[in-house]
Amino acid sequence: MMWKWLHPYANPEISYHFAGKILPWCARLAFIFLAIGMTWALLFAPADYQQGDTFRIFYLHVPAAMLSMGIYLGMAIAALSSLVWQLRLADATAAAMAPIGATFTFIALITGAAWGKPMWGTWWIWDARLTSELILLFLYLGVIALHNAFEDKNLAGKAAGILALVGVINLPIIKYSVEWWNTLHQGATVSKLGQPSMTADMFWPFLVCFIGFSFLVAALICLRFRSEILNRNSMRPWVRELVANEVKAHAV
Amino acid sequence: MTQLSYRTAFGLIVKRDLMIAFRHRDDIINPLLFFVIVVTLFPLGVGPESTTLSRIAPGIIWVAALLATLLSLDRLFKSDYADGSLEQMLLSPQPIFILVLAKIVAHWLLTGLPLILIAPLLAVLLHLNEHSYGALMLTLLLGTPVLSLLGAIGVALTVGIKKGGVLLSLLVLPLYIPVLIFATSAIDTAAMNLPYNGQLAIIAAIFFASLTLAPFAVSAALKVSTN
Amino acid sequence: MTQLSYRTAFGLIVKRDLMIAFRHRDDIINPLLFFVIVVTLFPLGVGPESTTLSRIAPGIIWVAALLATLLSLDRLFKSDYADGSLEQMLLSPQPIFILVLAKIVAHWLLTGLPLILIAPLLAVLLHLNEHSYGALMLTLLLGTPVLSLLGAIGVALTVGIKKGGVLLSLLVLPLYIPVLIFATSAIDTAAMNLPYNGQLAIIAAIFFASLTLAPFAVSAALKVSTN
Amino acid sequence: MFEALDVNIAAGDIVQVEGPNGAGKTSLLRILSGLSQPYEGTVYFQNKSITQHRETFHQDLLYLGHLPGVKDEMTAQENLKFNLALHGLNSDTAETTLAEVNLLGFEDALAAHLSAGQHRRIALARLWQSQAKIWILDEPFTAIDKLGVEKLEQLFLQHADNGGCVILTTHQDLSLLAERVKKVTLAYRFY
Amino acid sequence: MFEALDVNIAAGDIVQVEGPNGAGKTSLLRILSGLSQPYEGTVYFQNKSITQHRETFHQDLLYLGHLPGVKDEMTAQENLKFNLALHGLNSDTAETTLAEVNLLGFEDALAAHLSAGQHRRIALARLWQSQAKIWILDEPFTAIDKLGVEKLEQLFLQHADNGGCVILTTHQDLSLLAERVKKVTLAYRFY
Ligand code: HEM
Ligand SMILES: Nc1ncnc2c1ncn2[C@@H]1O[C@H](COP(=O)(O)OP(=O)(O)OP(=O)(O)O)[C@@H](O)[C@H]1O
Ligand SMILES: Nc1ncnc2c1ncn2[C@@H]1O[C@H](COP(=O)(O)OP(=O)(O)OP(=O)(O)O)[C@@H](O)[C@H]1O
Ligand SMILES: [Mg+2]
Ligand SMILES: [Mg+2]
Repeated sequence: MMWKWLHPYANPEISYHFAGKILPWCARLAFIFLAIGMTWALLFAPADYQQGDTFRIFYLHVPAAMLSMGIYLGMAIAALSSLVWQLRLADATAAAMAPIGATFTFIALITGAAWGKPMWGTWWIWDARLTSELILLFLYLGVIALHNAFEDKNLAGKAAGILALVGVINLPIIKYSVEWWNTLHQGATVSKLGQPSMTADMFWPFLVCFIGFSFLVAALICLRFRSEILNRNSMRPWVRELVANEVKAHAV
Repeated sequence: MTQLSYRTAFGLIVKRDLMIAFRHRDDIINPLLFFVIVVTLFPLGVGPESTTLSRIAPGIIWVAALLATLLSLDRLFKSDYADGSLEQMLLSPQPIFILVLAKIVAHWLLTGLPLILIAPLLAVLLHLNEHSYGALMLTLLLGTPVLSLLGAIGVALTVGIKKGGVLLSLLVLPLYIPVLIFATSAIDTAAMNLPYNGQLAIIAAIFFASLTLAPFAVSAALKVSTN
Repeated sequence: MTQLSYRTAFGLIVKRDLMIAFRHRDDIINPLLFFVIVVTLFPLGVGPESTTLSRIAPGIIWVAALLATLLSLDRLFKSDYADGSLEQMLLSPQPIFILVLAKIVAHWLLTGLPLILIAPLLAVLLHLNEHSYGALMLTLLLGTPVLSLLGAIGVALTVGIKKGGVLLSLLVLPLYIPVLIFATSAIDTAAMNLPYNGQLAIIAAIFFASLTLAPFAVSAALKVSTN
Repeated sequence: MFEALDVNIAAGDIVQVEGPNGAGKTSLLRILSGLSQPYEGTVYFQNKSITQHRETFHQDLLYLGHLPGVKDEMTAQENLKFNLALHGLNSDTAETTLAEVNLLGFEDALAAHLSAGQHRRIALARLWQSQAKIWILDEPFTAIDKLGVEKLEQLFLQHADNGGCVILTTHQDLSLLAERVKKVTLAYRFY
Repeated sequence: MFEALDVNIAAGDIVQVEGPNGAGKTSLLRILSGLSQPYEGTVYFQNKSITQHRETFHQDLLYLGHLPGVKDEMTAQENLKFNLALHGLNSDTAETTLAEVNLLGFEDALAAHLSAGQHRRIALARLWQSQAKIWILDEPFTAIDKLGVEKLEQLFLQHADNGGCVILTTHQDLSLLAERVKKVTLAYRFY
């Protein structure tokens, strides 16, 4: 059963150390992939025949946009499993993911806007995709604000989890409604985001970048997950021991 | 000690909440006045041309309705939390979702319904297209309960937090967006004398979905907040 | 025991309020987010055409600023009242209007100023006419302090009342109307590339009038509220 | 907060939870009543976990916390009637019950016009009607005068004799109950 | 509420205002401090009406009410420093003053993490620095333990000996001050 399998990791101490072990690996892989991907994308990949070098924003924009949604999904799954199986650590995971997701949403918005100026002649239009990305940012910020509002981080995690779940139900509705609303009023701008047919020498650097960003996200989640665990268990003996050792190490 | 029938428990709470509101009438009148004032701010801010106004009237009325509901949400659980009656309700042998649903229904009767009744008047002020009145009323009728239902989740999550006011709006407004979009789109469609059943059906679907799911989310949130 | 110089007393309070806000950062961020969210509700309600939007942009930004200020007003005296520090301030040997003015200035620094800083961004979202940016910033710069000053009167009057939320908005919003009218008219005029000094001068006059009078009104109101 | 607390409470017990301010008495009672979830451990009632059998447990529970749960906008009698009805009790006898707690003459006064002690009496009135086995009472004597305290102690004894149990906190000493009472003492500890 | 109350309080007096809950003690102290306006009558300080000479009166007044006036978001020391500075006192000695009220070690703890008693101690710390002649204290011993109460009583004596005066309410009996204290008793009456 799921529960049995997860059980060892349901112990905060074990999962703290486990996250500590995979963190450096994720960080290294992220660095390698990003270094390769970014050099490739920025220096060697061909410029778009229409857009010229502005097209290179693509390699940042699309991974960020995709990950912003992926992280929300992950956060919601974590929240759900915490509610269904009473996994405290799932709360911590969800809480760890929210600010990272918000950051990536923000990056997607900024890069999109920066791209929009040369492409559409305006920073912003109320296009379906853009609008729903903006609302996604609000949902993230709501989760973060709620989390911050509770002193007791265990309660904070539960509350934020409920909100994240409600938000995830809302997300497809928003996406759908915004699309619908948009086509109703005007049709002209809709196809502007139509997928540029991508050639292989653009696709491969993109893939490398995307994998790099994914590892970066994994590393960040591990990092924040660890601090969440410490925050929630600050009264526990093992954490105090850890802190004591840390202090000793610094004293020497 | 018998377990009450669900209907009795439901009626008990609704009756109580209505009684309290009628004893303290400002609770009903103030959100309504807020609604009216916010709507009248727009002709002042946007200018008096009737074409612009009637073009943006559905959006303004609906946004004002969202904000008025938002400000009235405090009433839903805050005072019960502060004086300990919420605790007692959670400890009663009744299923919590019944109590929660009853409180939400009472809230809607006290804010949503008055908004609906006064909306046509504001529509006149904003020169709403005459074909749109029916759509305005229908969307409000289906949409305002959704506002109460989703709002309840937000209040339940923030009821234990001291400075919950602005936080609440941050949590709740994004959840209100789909209703806003479909409702205004229905009214706009009606203005063009086209059928707006599609939008209405979607709002109805949202209504039923939140009617069945929100009480459970609220119950869970209340348990967290009173912990 | 010396009477502090006015400047010291003023600085003391401003510093304290800023410190408290920075310890509890959400107090600064949340009204800002509310502002942003309310502004984005309008395109969703009204539709995405950029001509309509840019036509109504000044009104929307200003109404949203009014509402965001309104919701942030609670911070001005409520928590000080609740924990007894307001009482202590009123009993200090400093002139009350200095303390009041300091609290209002701190409030403006924490809400008005951030609103001004983020306003151009929202103006971009709403496709504000490019000639209007200067007018938008100038009216906000002169107008938001007025919002804090007049709002303070409302909070001071309602600080002792339990369910003051909606009541506060009823008191304060009508006071905000002149600023709203002249500010949006200035921005509209600027969009037509005409001079808007006239409107600006009136807002400046309102600003100076409320700067000199509001602190006394607030002091009087606080004495009544803490009675 | 508590370490290794393992208590069995049987029918007929009156348990007084003791300890200085901030020792965790309220927290313990809230966990026992199911309002708070313990960080670790489980509360059992009739060998069933209370979180899994909420409704049956709450049928047998009467909890009164620090807050009386009385609405200012309703009269004393309306408050009591609502409380009784919500817990599935007959609300017709509200008037005689109010007499038990010395509120005769105040039935139709809005609670807003009553004092703190009278608020508490409205909340306590439920005890006279309750058929719940377990009473969990957090400082029930707050703001209650000496005669009232005596009457309550008698009621507790009677309840325990009828096979119920009472768990309460108070900073006062219980006079009548001295022999019957079991004490659980919580110590305050710095982390 | 009060009828025909005519009291003169001189330097060196310690006055205890007595009466049951709801008798009007708090209301009286708030009128004396100028926070509330009396329905009829006037409060004089050095033969001047306090409403007309607010600022000079407040220079000589220290009032502590039911609420401690401590901000949760600031540390103990920041709270005290602000309080001292606001009343025109030297705030550099805040740390030693905190030691007087047994808060050594808590200087940098946010008040939100301190208990009710510790909040009250932060508020009371001002007494050790105060140069005001008149101290008006509403239940200063609330949430303060026995040792703390003793220390405060000593401080009051010393203040009175130095020509100040203390007006306070408390439900406890004052042990140290027994002979020095003047009592004003308010009776509760139904209207
Ligand atoms: C603020 C403005 C923008 C925002 C918020 C935004 C947001 C998004 C989002 C949410 C995605 C979806 C990723 C996915 O489906 O997994 C996306 C993909 C994409 N965006 Fe943007 N975008 C913006 C502006 C632009 C601009 C100006 C362009 C270029 C003309 C652009 C080109 C693309 C492309 C090519 C994709 C990949 C499409 C695909 O593979 O499905 N975006 N963007
Ligand atoms: N909401 C809270 N957040 C953080 N700590 C809390 C909270 N409520 C209580 N505590 C802490 O938990 C401890 C136990 O509190 P509890 O209310 O159970 O004490 P108590 O024994 O009931 O005290 P009293 O005699 O004053 O009623 C206290 O040290 C308190 O500081
Ligand atoms: N805000 C108020 N509105 C109406 N009546 C009030 C208010 N505050 C106090 N009272 C009434 O005035 C009377 C005196 O109250 P006061 O607070 O002065 O009593 P007290 O002697 O200080 O009591 P305690 O010992 O509980 O502190 C009480 O009967 C109370 O009911
Ligand atoms: Mg307690
Ligand atoms: Mg008193």
